[in-house]
Amino acid sequence: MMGVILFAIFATAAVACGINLVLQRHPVTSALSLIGVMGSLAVLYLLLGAEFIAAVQLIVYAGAIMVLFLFVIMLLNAGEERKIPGKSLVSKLIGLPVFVLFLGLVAYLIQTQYTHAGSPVEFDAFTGGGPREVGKALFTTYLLPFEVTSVLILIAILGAIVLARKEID
Amino acid sequence: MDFTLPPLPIAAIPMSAYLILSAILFGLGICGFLFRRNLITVFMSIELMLNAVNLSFVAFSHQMKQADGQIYSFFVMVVAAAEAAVGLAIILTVFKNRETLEVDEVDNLKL
Amino acid sequence: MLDLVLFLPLVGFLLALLVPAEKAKYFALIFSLVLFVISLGLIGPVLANPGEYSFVTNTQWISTPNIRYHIGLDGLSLWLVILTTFLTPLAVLVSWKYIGHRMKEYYAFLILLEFGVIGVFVSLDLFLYYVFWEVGLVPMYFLIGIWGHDRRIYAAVKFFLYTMVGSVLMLVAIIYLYLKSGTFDYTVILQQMASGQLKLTPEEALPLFLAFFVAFAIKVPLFPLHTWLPDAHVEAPTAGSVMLASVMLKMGTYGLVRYCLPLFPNAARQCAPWIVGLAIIGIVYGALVALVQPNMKKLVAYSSVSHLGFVVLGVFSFNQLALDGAVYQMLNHGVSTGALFMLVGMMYERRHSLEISDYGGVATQVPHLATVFLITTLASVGLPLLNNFVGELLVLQGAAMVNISWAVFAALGVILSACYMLWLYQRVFFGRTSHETAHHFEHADLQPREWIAVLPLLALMVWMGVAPMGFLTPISVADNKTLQQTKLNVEFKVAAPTPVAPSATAAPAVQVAQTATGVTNAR
Amino acid sequence: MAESQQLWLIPALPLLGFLINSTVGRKMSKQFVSFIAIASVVASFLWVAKTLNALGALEQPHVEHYFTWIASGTFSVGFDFSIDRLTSIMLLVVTGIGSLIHIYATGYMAHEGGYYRFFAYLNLFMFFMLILVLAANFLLLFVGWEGVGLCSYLLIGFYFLEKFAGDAGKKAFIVNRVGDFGFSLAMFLVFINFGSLDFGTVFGKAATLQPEHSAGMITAICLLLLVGAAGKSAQIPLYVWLPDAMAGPTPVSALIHAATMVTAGVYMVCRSSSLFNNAPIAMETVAIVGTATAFFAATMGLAQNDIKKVFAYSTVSQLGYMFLGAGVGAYSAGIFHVVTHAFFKALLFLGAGSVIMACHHEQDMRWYGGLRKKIPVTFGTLCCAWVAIAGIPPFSGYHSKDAILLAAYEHARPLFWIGALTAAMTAFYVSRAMFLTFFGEYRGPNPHADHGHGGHDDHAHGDDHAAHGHADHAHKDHGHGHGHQEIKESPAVMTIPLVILALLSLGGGFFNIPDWLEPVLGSSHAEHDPTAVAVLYATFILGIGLAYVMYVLSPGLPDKLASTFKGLHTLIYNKYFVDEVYDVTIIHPITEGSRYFLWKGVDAGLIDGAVNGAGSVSRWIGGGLRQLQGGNIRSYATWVVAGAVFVVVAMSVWGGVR
Repeated sequence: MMGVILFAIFATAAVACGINLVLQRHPVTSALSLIGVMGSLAVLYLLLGAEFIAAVQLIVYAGAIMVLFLFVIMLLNAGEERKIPGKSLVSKLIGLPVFVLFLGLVAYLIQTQYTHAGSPVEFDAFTGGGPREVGKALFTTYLLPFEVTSVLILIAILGAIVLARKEID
Repeated sequence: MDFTLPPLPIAAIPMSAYLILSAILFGLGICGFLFRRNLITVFMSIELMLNAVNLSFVAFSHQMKQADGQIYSFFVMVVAAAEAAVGLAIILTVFKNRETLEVDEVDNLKL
Repeated sequence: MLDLVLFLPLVGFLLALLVPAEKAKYFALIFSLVLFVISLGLIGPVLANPGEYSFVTNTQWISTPNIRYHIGLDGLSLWLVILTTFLTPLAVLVSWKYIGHRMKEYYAFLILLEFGVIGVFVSLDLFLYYVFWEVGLVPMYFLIGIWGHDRRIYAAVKFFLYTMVGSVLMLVAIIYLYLKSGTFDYTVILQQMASGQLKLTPEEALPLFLAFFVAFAIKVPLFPLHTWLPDAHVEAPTAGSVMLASVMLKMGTYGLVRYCLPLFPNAARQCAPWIVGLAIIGIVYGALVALVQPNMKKLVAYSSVSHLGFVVLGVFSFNQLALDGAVYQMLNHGVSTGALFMLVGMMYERRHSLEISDYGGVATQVPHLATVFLITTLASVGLPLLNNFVGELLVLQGAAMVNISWAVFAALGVILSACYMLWLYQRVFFGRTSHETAHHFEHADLQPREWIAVLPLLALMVWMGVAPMGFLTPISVADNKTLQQTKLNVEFKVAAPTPVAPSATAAPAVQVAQTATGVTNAR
Repeated sequence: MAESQQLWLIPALPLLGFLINSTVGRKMSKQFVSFIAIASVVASFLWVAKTLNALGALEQPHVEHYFTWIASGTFSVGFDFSIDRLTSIMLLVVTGIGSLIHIYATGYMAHEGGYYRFFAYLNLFMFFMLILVLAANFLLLFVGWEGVGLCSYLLIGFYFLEKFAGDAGKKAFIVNRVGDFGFSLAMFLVFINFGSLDFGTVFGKAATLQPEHSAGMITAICLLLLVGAAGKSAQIPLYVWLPDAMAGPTPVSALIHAATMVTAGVYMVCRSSSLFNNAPIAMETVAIVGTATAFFAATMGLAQNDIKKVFAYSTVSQLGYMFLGAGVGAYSAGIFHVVTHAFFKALLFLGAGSVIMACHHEQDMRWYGGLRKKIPVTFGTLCCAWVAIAGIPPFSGYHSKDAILLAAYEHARPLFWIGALTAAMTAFYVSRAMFLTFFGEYRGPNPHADHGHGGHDDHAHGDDHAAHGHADHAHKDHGHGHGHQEIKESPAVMTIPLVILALLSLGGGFFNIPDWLEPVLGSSHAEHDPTAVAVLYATFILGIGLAYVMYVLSPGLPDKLASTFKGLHTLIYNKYFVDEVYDVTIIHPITEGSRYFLWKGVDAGLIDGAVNGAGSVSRWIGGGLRQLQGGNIRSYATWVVAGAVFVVVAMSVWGGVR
């Protein structure tokens, strides 16, 4: 009962924020909308029993990464997109209906595919998503990929430094 | 807190609702990627798509009653973090070299 | 031993890259001479048993897929290998002054070419063969593309693409054979075929045959796939032309004899009339087009088309004579056309033009060059006692046994060859010299280096023409084996009322033919 | 039976001479070169004499096998030489006359450039000619056959600075190649049918053939052999090269284009007589071709002004006689005529050479005249040739020509009459040449006039070929230095061979060659029909008489006749325009067709067009596809999305989603 209401609220919020992300011309507004999507998704993760992921979503994603985005926006002093007249009209007139139609098709497919398979989502039906369980899985079954991600992040840091540093002539 | 809510048309949220939500968010990400010309917004659209995928992972994890899907979404987040770091660095470099964030003006990737 | 001859050029190629540029030609000359001397050691053992493979090395090269390093030498490939090692030092000699830039790379490529070509002639594993086939392609591409004349890039690309189209088809066929038989080893495939273990239906054999055939026909080149040849020759440096005409074209004809016939005898028989038709068209067509060429190298290139038509005609006549003649003609063409290209190159070095109209009357200034050119011309037109005659005679005689009209049309090519070669000779050497031409040829007769380059070829022309049996016997034995393997040998009947008596020539000397010529007539 | 006679020495000696002269002759003195050349040929002649002496009557052919030349499968040809009676005669003629001409040439060529080259070629020619004659199989015969063609090419083109010489040499070689084409095809057929190329084997089988058995094949072989013979022996339609071949030095004309090489065709036909005997149709063709050639060549000879051209057409005509003889089965008469013709025609050419030299390389008879007193030895010897060729009994020409025509009288009456008419013409044109050259007044440039030798060029000859004399002249340097000297007799080294040949021309008819050849070639003895004999007597009287009337008694008459029968004269004078017809019908279509249709059209247009077309089509397609890759990230993304959409739609439409 509770789950249904929460899903309805946050799903609507996520979609609304997503639409806002796409429609806004200013990157800062888009970034804030994205944070909104992420926050909504974090609640949905909780509903799905993924506590750890919900936390990480808020802390790392909405917190750290999006702050990085905002920094960059600020750093570059990015303004609004310029409007290019004419061209966008065609894509809106044809592209949007097609896009909506396509989404409808996908939704229909999913609906027909998943009516029979699987039970409906119940809050507390699955409790294997706490930090303990996830941590155990990460350090046993997924140990190697987990360690590799650390290397990946190291490389990413190095790459970012190399790319972003000032040219030394 | 003794009040009763009117009965909802459905008792529980079906799996498909999560998946459709994921699809919609993914589609919005695509739209953003295609329609926005600001490099940073484009990049954020990619993040949106990643999030949409993560939602599917977690939903399936719930359905399978296994944490593995969550682990995947965890890795996706890690990769997204790394990607964001490098990607934003690239955007910085591009801006430094070209003084623009317009996607359409960065079209040197051709013969 | 054979491994040594095969891989020394590869070593030489690497070494040549290490030598200083100005020393490269000395290195290349000495190296190729040494290799030639070593390769002479191959002759004896092969002659002892020309029907079987000598110097066989057969080891695993790659385990999956099953590719073997399997090489060997028999009577068919022996002379082609020797021809290659023999011509390489001469090619180095004619490049001596001709090549002025990037000498190190040039000589390195020349030696790498030798590696590829020898590999093609000795490998007995289809995949290995394919690898060498492509290895030979690359240095020639660069020889034309870097050291060629004005339109070198066009010619090089054309040469490369033409050959690639064919070789890719061949690769497909090779892989198909591998999938059917589980091996790339040529001898094993033949055994499987002989034992019935590997059976190809006609529907399979025909496309496979055509895939191989097209690859070889392009290389030969057979009409109408020949148009890369004139361009490549005109643009190539002298040594490139020599190696291209003398040995690389033989990769095609050698492939026809070595692979096309034994692997797909029935398909070969099925296609033979068409192929012979193309060969004959090529003979006449090449000769006619050569007749009207204003450019010396183009003329010689088209004459190659004509001459190699004889080879294809011989191969697809399916009898001992024609096949022997065809294989012998490969060598002859290598010697005489190689010499022609050398001489044309020497003319070019003096006059810096390939247009025939820029010459005329130079025989007075350069009598030795004129004489050597004349002898080569005569060899090329098939004068008896010079090499080409023997090959052409055998091919024509063999073809005539199958179908006399083949010989009639092919023999037209012999007439026409006299026309275009003598006309060329006349326009270049006879008549009166213009002042400009005379200026270029003053005191410009053959130098010792050039003598050394052409004399061995002249000697070979006479030797192969007067005493061909030394060369022909191993070829004959190998051909006989090929024909028996393929059961292709066309039996022909002698129409005379009495059975054929052993030829009187085989009898000991000073024998009087009992059936004397002095038969009185009835009139 | 007989021990080896080392026959190989016969051709090897001239070959040795060739090798020595061609390698070191350039640096040696003329004496050395001529010594080597003459010695090698004379030694060869002596060896022939010794061999023949040792072999005696030659009842059976004497065969020597040296080594197997080419062998493959059932095909096996040896380097074999054989001597029979036919060969013996040819050997003597070739080496004997060859020696004389070599000696003569040392005088004639004394002041020429390329002296060593000339003698080297001449020796090489002797080598190949002797191989041709000695060959014991078709292939070896073919070797000699091609070889003499080569030497003919080289010697005709001896003055290679001149375009006409090169052209003439090339023409000779190529026309001969056409003949060789026939010969080689005949050879293939012979091998297919007889399984061998050895004369012994082939002719042995041919003799036992039933006439109805494979007659068509034998006829084909013989006709192809005839093509070969027609090429070498300048018969219709392949005679065109021989008149042009006079561009070579005169001794070459004498040796190769009169006495020896051109008779190779006759020799080959006679050699293959056992084949021809089985092919009556081929025999008739030989006879008809021979007669036609004899007749037409003689008519062409009537109007030529160049003295060598007259003799060249005469040679063609006489060769026609020999073919007529062979064609009617009188092979030995044909060979007999080969021999006598070798004597008197060699003499005519050498004498002409002597005249030409005396007149400083003027070859046009209209500038001769009255030379009999100035060069008496030449005149005397030429007279001997004259009476021989005109067929005056009892000189050599009469005997051989008589034998042929009488045989023709027996076998083919119409051919006899044409032959007789030709004989009259022969007598006429030779007499004309003699009268124009030696009688009347000297018509050449005045030796004392002060206009230099360039005056030749002022003559309006009207005959382009007559210009050869001048061109010939131009590079003979001695002519430049000396200007016009007195006309004087040639040196002894030239006149002595003339005298020997004169004696042979006079008495050659008394060698009884037909009898000697009877075991080999069969009898050609014909009845001396009185009518025929009378006709033959009438011919030479008529011919000589007419010439006497026209060129001595009333010298204006020829011009008057020429203008009366203008068309006919033009036709004959221009040799029936055969060269021009060949040019328009064969050579031109081949070269132009090759150039514009085959090369520019098929090769460059069609094939290369297709190849380059394939290239440009792929470039074009690539250029189109390239537009898709604009470098715009969003367009790439659009394609990715479109692909994904397509996959989803496809899955939903065609299934795949269960």
